[in-house]
Amino acid sequence: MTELDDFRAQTRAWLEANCPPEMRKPMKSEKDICWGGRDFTFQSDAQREWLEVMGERGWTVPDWPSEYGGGGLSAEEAKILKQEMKALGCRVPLTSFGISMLGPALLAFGSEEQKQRFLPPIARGEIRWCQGYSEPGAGSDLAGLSTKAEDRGDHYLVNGQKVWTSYADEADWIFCLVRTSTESKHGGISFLLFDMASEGVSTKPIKLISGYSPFCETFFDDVKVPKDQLVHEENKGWTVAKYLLGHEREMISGMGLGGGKGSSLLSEALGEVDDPLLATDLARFDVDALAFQAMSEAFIDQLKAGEAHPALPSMMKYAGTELNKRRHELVMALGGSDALEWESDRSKEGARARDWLRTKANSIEGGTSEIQLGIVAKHILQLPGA
Amino acid sequence: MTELDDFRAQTRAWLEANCPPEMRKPMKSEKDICWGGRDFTFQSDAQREWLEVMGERGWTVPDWPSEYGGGGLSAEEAKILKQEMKALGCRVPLTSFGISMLGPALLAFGSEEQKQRFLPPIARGEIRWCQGYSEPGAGSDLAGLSTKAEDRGDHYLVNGQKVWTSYADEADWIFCLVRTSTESKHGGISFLLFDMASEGVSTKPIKLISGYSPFCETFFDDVKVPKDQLVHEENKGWTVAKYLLGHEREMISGMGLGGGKGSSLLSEALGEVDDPLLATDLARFDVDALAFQAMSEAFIDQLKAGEAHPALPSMMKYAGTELNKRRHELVMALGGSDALEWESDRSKEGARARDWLRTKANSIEGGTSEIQLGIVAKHILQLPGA
Amino acid sequence: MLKLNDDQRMLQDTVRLFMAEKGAISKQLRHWRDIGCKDGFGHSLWEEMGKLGLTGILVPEAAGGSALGQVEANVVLEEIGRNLTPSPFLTTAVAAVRALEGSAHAEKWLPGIAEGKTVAALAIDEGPHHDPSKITMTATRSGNGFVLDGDKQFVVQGASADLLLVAAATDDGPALFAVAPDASGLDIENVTLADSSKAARLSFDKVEVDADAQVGEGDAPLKRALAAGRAGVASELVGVAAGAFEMTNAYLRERKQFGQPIGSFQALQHRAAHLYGEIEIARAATLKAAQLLDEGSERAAMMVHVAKAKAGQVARLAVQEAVQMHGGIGMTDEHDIGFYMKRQAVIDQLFGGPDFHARALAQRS
Amino acid sequence: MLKLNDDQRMLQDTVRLFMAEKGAISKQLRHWRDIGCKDGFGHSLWEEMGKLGLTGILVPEAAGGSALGQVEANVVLEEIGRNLTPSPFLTTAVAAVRALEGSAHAEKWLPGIAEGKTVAALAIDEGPHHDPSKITMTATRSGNGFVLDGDKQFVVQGASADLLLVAAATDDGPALFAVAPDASGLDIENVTLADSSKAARLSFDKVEVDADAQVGEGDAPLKRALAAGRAGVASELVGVAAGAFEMTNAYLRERKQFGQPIGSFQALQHRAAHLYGEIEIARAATLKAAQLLDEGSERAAMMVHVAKAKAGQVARLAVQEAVQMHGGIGMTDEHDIGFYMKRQAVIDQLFGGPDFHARALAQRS
Repeated sequence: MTELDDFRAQTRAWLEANCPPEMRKPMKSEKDICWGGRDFTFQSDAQREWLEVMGERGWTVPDWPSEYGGGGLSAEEAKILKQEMKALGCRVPLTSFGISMLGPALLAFGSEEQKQRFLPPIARGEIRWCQGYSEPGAGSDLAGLSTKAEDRGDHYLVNGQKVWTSYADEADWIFCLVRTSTESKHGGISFLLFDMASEGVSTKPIKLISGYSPFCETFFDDVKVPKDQLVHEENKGWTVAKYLLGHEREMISGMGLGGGKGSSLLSEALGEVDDPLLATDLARFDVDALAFQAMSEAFIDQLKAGEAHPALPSMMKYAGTELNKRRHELVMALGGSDALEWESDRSKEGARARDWLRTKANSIEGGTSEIQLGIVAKHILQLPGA
Repeated sequence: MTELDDFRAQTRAWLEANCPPEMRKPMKSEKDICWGGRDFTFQSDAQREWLEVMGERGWTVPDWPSEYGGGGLSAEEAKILKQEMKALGCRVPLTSFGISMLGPALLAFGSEEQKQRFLPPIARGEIRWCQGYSEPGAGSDLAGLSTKAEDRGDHYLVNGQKVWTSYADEADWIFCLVRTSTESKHGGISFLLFDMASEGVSTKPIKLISGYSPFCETFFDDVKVPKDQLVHEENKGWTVAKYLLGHEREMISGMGLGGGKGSSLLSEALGEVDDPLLATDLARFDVDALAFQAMSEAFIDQLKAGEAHPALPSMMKYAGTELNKRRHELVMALGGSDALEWESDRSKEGARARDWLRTKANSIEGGTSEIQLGIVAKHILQLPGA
Repeated sequence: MLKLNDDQRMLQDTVRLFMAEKGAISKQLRHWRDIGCKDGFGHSLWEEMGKLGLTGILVPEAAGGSALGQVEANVVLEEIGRNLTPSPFLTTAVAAVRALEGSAHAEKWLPGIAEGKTVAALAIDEGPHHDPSKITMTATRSGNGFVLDGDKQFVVQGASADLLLVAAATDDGPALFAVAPDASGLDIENVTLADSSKAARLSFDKVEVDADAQVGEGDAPLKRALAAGRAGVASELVGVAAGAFEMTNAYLRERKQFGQPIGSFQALQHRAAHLYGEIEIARAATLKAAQLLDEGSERAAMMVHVAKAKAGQVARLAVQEAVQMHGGIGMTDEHDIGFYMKRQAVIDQLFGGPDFHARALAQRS
Repeated sequence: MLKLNDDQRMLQDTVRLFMAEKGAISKQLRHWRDIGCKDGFGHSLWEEMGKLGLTGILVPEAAGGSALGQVEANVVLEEIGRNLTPSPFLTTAVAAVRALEGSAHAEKWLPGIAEGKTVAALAIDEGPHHDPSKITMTATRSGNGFVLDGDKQFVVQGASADLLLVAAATDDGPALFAVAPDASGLDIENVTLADSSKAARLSFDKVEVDADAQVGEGDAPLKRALAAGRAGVASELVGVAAGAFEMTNAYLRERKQFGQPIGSFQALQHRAAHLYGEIEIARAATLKAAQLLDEGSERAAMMVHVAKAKAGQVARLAVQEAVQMHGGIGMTDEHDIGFYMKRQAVIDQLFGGPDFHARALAQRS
């Protein structure tokens, strides 16, 4: 194990030398996340510097091959890097759908040329990606999409509309499902990449019940997409999409959404609220949260060992998001009428209520709870179709 | 209102003169119920006497026409009788499926001759009836029955098997659904009456998880049933059955199963158990029980006014039985390990545990909770079929 | 009879039409929110409710009202709930009228309420959790009057009110005081809540009032206001639940996924059917509470706890199911269903949440 | 790694086969019940478990055991739960072994346990609700020993035990005493519980024991027994839940209604899928608790509370869904599914129910 010990020592030394002190403090809010991209406004020089040094080393994506801008680390080395970053309190230098979603899809399905062209800018945080999956009216039935891509020789002509495109108004490029054939529902879908600055692309933010607007409607009006930006084969985009959906659920469920984060139990928050009924709910929540935390650990260990059932992420996504919704219901109950204040300094701009409303989307986005239960029933329990 | 006042005074006087003192004490257990029938063993002379005098007057079935052995009372008079019986604490003189189920069906669908033949012995408690609906393997799909009745000229030849026949081993006659045609599922069912003493009828009690055996399997082996014991037309038995099912649900839901009986709240029973979590569950149960009690009152008033939706009994049956199951779960929790004792004097022969297990059938018998929810979804909410 | 009588049904028909038309979300709640109205409701609607006889529903005939009861007030509140109509009806026309009735203040204030002109607010809560048994605000005798000291919060429409009814502890126990919003030493902070309604935080710093500022005698006015307010908000919650449910049920029939209406999926059918039953039960419990109040029954207080607890619990389930069953569209501000969730959260806390009332019920027994 | 290692999996495979074969409901639970066996379990199976090395799973190698840990004990208990196999494993091979280990009594009793010959019982509860923090039974110093006075109940297999481990309050706090079942002044009432298992009520009337009857020192042996018993019964509950669920899942596929398997009805599918997840979560929590116990972690006690509470709650849901989904057949004594509901109810209370442990967790925090 000497080699790994060496790697650990070197890593720690490098991090200590290169991670700006400001980037070793915990993030205060979502605003401190570094998303990168052409138009990204860095919160500070330290944030920019930290992205640059990490991006240069490929440590924004430590386990990607180094020829595509990754760190080229083995699984053990990547784990050590993570541990050392955690030990020093280093912030994640870059968060993006390019890293978490498109990258893995390109590594699995992209052509050599596509990998060389698209992966390094993702690793360096130069291009920010968004995901064009959902369409108005399609809802849970993702494959029921109608955005059309017509073959025009050297390019596709894309027309249609997407919805729930996260941060489409801030993204540089989009990876997008389009219909290239109407002969088969799942077999007529293709996976395209294109620049959001292309002529004919426009976005409109969607205001949510929480008052935030993290999503957009995105419109395509005669957008020209060169054919070399098709990933995998034409009409085989659903294969890529399914791969990504599984990946997304794994990611969401792995985040331990709703778990007792660290050891913070809700019953500790009871404080002065002298209500035995609420105390009961908090105590029972803590049982469920800590049990789910154990399950998250077991899930990750099963994933690592390749022993997790492919549909297990659906169970995790369902259980985790429902738990998180319950957590926020309890936070609201703890807060009483204070927590209902929406616009006041005292209420931190209504953060409690807005966050609570935000959680209601947890069990809808990334596949509803009902969809996840259906997947578990079908693929794990192997119950017959109705 | 002088006439009704007179009726009230006369009724009270008659009850005072004729109801034996012993029959004015509350029943101690199910064993005190008077079921009547050819082989019924009366608990006491008083019980027999009470049945006789009430039966003679037709007050076992006060609102049935007097020509069929009923009391011939108007709705107002019947209500007054009920109130006065309650005021004096008089026990119900006779309980039977003949009164609660077959009687109403015969009044609605029976021939004149059938009414004259069968109703008076029901009113006098001379014949005890049981119900032959369910069959092994049919479960919730009542119409999926296969007990066969072949036309043999002047009689039907019945072969097959019923299950869940309540007290079949103690009943004198059965009202029974049989298949007279296989051409249509619902349209091939007929409604027959026959004597359980007929050749070819045998019964076998079913032991339940509670240890009790209130139900039987009932076997028919070449049983001959004269044709004048067919109720309504051949192949139209499902109409009678549906009428009775509605009636049964109304009865079950009207019993206020699971409601806080009287004003006894579970939280009063908390006593020395110093457990704030259990106290929470009891307090919440009491809210639900008292709310359901109000709903039962509203339901009965709607029924009386003819304003209840025909499917409302399904909602009541569902809510009431689920509530009753919850009540008994809480009674068990209150009892702790004491309540788990099954055979000991101290535990009253395991009454708490046995009653708790008994409640588990509430949401299965008379149409499962799932069936009731389906009925509400279809007939009240008018949601489309899947 | 635990159902509405013919007169009450006629009232229900009238109010249902009126609120669906004039009180609709697009015309009231969303409108006032989008223009940033400081009151959060429309005075013109309040006056129209006055003309229709609604604001005076509990006001004696001599003062221009119709002297009806809690059952009738609740009929109005269920429709307000169904349409999320912002108005001072609950606190002014129900709780405040009950507080003022029979007191020396009645003559002054009730006619204006019956006309839909006056707005009153109740200042009871002092912390984030309703608990009127622990009022710490003091009303100290001083000369020919009282001095009020302390803080209040969650005072619904407190910044729009012509009259503040303030609960404070006197030497003789808790009492209610009528305070003018411009009283010296009184600071009013207008706060926007999650449902875009307005509530105020009040701060009383040696606020002097006359002796006759006290409303009625002892804690009876406060208790009447609480009982009427709680029973009333229970009905509003039933209306919120029913409104959300009706909107959802329509969506279940109309919205298609995988080639069929989502309402044909059995899992959703069973959840909808369960919810239907719960709403019916909550409505029955609320009607029972209102009837008992109108009868002056001693069982009324118990049933009010049941009604508020049950209605709160059911309305919560209803809005959660509604938002979940609407899927993504339900998360957008553009769609109305989200408003139901926000309103439920606010009025769930108003006059005490389900836990407060379940506990109160258990402690009575 | 929060999963079983290869050795633990081999053990699991072995025990799963053994219990499914030898420990099946028809051969053990139903058999002993139907013949009215006074012990409620079979001594021959207990001996076979000894030969297979199961009863000595926690016993040190010197005493004939394999000195494995809670994780391994739990592997056995999950299979016991799945088959509802009656045996003294939980109290004897797990809780009692942990209580006795390292004490002067170990040498005398552990070899017999490892052979599947000795049966031990734990006498802790004094009222219907588990609460070992309030032991009122007294062990009073007297001469060269103690005098025990008080009552115990829910002493699992108390009437079949060779050794009773009795919790009593001494001047120095609670302690555990080894008492012979034939001690003078001790009355044992054998009680049949709802699941046909046997527990005893013990009554101690001036029962004299030697000073060395005390097991180990202070309350450590009692605490070890409780921790091991609680973690162990959590695994048994997971097994009960999993067994009921597997039986139900098979039934959902095979049973037809309205022309299709009932498992094709979406409402049942979603409930089954939810339950599946809950069982997985309960299993993970239980494994975590066992691992932490084996590591001697200070977080173990907390996680044991979580495991017992979660497993209890999930097993309750599992048996309720199982019985409901089986419909009428599930209500008959002839069908095995009802046994799961009865067993769940009994072991849910054993070593404290979900509420006890949720509360204990909250009070720690």
